[in-house]
Amino acid sequence: MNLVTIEHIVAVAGGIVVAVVAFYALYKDWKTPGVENNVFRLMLLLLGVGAVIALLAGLGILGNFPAKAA
Amino acid sequence: MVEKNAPAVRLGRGFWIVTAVLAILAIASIVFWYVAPIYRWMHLPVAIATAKQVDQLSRFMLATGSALYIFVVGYIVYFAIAFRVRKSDPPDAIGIQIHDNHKLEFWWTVIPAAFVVLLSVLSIKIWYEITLAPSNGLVVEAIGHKWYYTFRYPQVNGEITNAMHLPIGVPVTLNLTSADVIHSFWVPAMRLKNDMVPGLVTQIHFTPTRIGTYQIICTQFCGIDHSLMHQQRFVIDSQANYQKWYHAWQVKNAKVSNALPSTSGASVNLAAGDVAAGKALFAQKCTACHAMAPFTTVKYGPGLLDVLHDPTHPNLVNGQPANPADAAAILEKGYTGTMGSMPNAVTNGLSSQDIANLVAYLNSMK
Amino acid sequence: MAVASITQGGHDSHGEIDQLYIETRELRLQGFLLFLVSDCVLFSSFIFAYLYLRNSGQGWPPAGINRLDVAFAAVNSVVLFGSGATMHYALENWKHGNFMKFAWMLIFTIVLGVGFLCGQGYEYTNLIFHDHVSWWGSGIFGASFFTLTGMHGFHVFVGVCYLTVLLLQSAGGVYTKDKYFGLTAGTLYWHFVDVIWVVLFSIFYLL
Amino acid sequence: MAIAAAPHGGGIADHIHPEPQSFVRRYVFSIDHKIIGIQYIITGFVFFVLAGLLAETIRIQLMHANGGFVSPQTYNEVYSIHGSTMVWLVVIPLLTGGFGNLVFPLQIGARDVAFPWLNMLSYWIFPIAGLMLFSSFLMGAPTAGWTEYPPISLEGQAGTSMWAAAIFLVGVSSTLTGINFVVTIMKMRAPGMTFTRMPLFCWGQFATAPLLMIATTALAAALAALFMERQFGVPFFDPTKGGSPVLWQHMFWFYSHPAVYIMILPAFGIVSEVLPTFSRKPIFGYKLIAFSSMAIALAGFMVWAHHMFTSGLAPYLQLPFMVITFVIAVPTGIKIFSWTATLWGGKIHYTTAMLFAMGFLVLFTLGGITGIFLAAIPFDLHLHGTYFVVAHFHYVLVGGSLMGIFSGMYYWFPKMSGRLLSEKLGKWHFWLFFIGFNGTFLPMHWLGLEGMPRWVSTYDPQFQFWNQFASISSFVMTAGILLFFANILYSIRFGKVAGANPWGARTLEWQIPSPPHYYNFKHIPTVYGLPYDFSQPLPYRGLEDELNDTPPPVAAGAH
Repeated sequence: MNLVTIEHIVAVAGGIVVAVVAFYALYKDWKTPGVENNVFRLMLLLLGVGAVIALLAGLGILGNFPAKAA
Repeated sequence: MVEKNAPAVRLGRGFWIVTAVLAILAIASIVFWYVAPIYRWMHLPVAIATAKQVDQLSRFMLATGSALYIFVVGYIVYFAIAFRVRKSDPPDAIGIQIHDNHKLEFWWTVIPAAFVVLLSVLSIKIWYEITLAPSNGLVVEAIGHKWYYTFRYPQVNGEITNAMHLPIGVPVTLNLTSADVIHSFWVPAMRLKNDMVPGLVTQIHFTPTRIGTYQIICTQFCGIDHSLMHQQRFVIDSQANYQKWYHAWQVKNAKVSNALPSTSGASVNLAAGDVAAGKALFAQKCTACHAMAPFTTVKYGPGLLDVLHDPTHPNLVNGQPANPADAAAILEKGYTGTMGSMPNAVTNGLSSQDIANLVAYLNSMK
Repeated sequence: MAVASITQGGHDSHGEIDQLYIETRELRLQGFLLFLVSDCVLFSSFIFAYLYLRNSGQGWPPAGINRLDVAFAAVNSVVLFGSGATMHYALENWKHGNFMKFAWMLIFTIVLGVGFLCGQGYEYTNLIFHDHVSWWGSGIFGASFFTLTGMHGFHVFVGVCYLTVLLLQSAGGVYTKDKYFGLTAGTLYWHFVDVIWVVLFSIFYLL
Repeated sequence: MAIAAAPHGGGIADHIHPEPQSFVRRYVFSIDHKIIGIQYIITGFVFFVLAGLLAETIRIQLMHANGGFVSPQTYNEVYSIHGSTMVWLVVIPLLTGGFGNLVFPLQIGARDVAFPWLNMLSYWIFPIAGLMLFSSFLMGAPTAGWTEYPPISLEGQAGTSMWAAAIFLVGVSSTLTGINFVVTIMKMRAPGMTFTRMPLFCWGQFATAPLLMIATTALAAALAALFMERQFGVPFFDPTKGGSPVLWQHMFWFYSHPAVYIMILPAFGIVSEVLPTFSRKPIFGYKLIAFSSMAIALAGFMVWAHHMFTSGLAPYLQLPFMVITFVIAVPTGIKIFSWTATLWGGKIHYTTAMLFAMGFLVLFTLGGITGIFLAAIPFDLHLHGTYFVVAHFHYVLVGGSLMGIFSGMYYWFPKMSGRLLSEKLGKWHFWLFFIGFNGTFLPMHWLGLEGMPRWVSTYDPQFQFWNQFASISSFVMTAGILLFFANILYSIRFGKVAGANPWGARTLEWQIPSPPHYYNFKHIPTVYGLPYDFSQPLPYRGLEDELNDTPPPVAAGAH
């Protein structure tokens, strides 16, 4: 188990946790009134999306480029 | 917001008279722009086909623009006079209290909008013809330098450095680029320009339609001598003359390119200098920037009387001692530095013999 | 110690909220949001510059430069995104009067933020000393990568300092259960920094 | 959306700070928007004098085809700093920081802007940045014009980096001002002052402030990149290192096209106040004028590449930029027609402010029309980079913005100082300026059509006649401006005392003493309608005590 594998596992696990937390917070916060809460909702949404992106990157679905020929 | 108590709006007789006068003036201005040979006054011939269409678009815009302008300014002046406050008015007199008129506002939104559509259509049409002009003929490269253009032709080694020649009636694709900073390639007679961007090749296409010699002008700031970057010419020849020029240049270029490696002042045979020829050349080429007067008489550069014999200035601008050989080197290579800049022999159009003549002339003055 | 005084700070705060505070808070909130908008434009301009240069026909990554290490950056991103989530819960806890939890969440956030900065420092070190990529010497790649991520890293650094100040302030009783605009602003700023990273991570590592 | 005054009071509107007593806190590091506005105006006019000297240097140089007054190097420095100063240190600060600060909080019935300390900060950045800009002369000023296109600006003298830093700072100041103004207008209007009752000057500022806030930040990015590239060799624009010179043009014009609306929309606002006041008539088509300002501001973000038709842009990208630029002509036309219609049926008083507003109409319309010409790509491919362009933008910036500034000065000077500017000197100023201006810039249209390029220190002899004509006319224009400064210096001591409302104007700032008290209003008034209806009584309540000696109430919420 080398370092890269650990990195992948951490990214996937962390991505899942953060995405779940962000979307759950978004769900809980869905109806809070106030200008700043509109912004928070947008930010939480993007945060969740970001976590999913990191998760996919950890799974090798995104950003998996073939090694460039020298 | 028209309220119930809004005053009735009646345009008086004066308004309609003024409108009629303005309409006549506007029509007169439209007729003027369509009759007036504006670019002939300005010595700008039409060298390519699309230039004529650009002129037509300019005419259309000048005509409609000035008609509009006449109406706006005419009404402003008329209202300014007709509705000025008079001595007989009480001090608290107020104007007619109208807030708006939806019909009027509707029309002065819709009519300009329609005009915008018309203008877009016309411009796009002409833009298409400029951009998509035939490009299946001659391909020439023009390269911007500080502060001159060079031109490259197919199947010829080397670069043309004085004038650019093109045959009439043959579609031309001009590839533009730059060797140092952004320049621009503008031929007013073509009503066309494009920037020469370093690291980028841009293309323009056109077909010359009129024999003549035209100016090429740089319109992007490109350094200290940007102002002088309009000396080169754009020559449209008959096909026969073009072929003659092309072959002559090909032959000459072959010779020159063999003799060219010596780029130092040593190649100039200073002994062969002719003072009289140098004097004539100085008047023609140098007096734009230098006076034949003492050093302190500055035009761009210093006065050149006793440049080679001035005890207070024993060195030339580049720090070399003031002797004929070093003066020749400056003439040949040009100078750019803290004191300003001088174009090189290529830009100035000087041959080795010319340089020898000039140095002889300068050496004779003291 | 700090936590204890935060817990006390919340007690005597009820009923103090007045018209002046409501109005001032509204002004500050809007001003702060507009500041974030203009900051966003600053990032957008550089992102535009990066995408423009990238697509100027030289191929990407440019010759002689390797792809960035996606796996490590993904871990680092997760760290930063995680700090966004903890920051959200920090504010939530403050709103509900759980000042202890608030303090812990804020401390988590700061630690994760510092962690992200360390990760970025590690990545920079690798790039500079191992791959010999530099800010000025590696063409448009070095220029756009180090400028954008450096600017973001600077924002994170400022954010960490800001959050630390907020922690000390709340420990010192500056905020009450009803008057806590500074915390709202800090949360907004931290979320903003996170969300910018979502974009930067995607365009630099995954595109 | 405005914060209604709370029934029990205690909000910002009832919160009167004590007036600071020390000279420094009162006049130097003041947080009072009126003082800050006056500071902006004074500083702006100081830079205006400097930029004017540079402009005269340009005109003297161009008296002769061979130039010779200054060296080409100096000439290039002179026009670069002239352009940069006029745009960033004169027109933008005067119109937004100056008149904006001075007037619009009064017009919306606020006690100050939303963030007075921020306001002070943005003012103090501005003169520092101005000094930095002029100090670039000491180390070799930039030479590539106010646009500073790379790569020429990359190899420019050391002062080019100083230029970038200075403009960056002005940008920071503008951004802060923009944020401040947006929040103030959104949140601090007096009760009853709905958006559709707001004076048009406020609408002008409201359309401008977001541009200041958003576009200027984009410029900051471009300047930072230029600075980094010059100082640290970080390649963004240098084509030999893979950068792109065209990228700078995109980044620069993405700011600088909105910037031309930053420079004109507040002037539109000034004219929209002056015309109805001196015509004794409501502004014609209030809603359309307000709406068209917003439309122009919005569309201003979508047209930047029309400055780049010759820059090697992909052909298919050029068309939308041309068409959207044409579309901007429609709201602009609506404004011009509405102002013209405002004059109809009025009782026009020829004060100097009114003359300048009408001069604005005449000159700006011409500049607007040539702007449409230049938007047409075929025409632009011919005339881009020629004196036609120089003529065009001087007609909109001098004939438009600067005429608006002068109009505003004559109009609001009594509110600043309590005294009127001399009308007699003012009329001389107007006519000398108007005639001199046209003599200077009208010939540049045909110089451009004939083929005279921009940025030249020498030119072909056939252009000499009209250049000399322009130079001599520019002296007339300068004489007018000198009279203006003489007028200010004279009137501030000896001018006629104005009283609260010398013009019979109806917006809120004229209902309080000149100059206003530190706290602006003793009681925040309530607004019942548009200010422009001359046949109706004033639509305000709560102003009864403004002009008598009643002391202001002690603040309910003051701690």
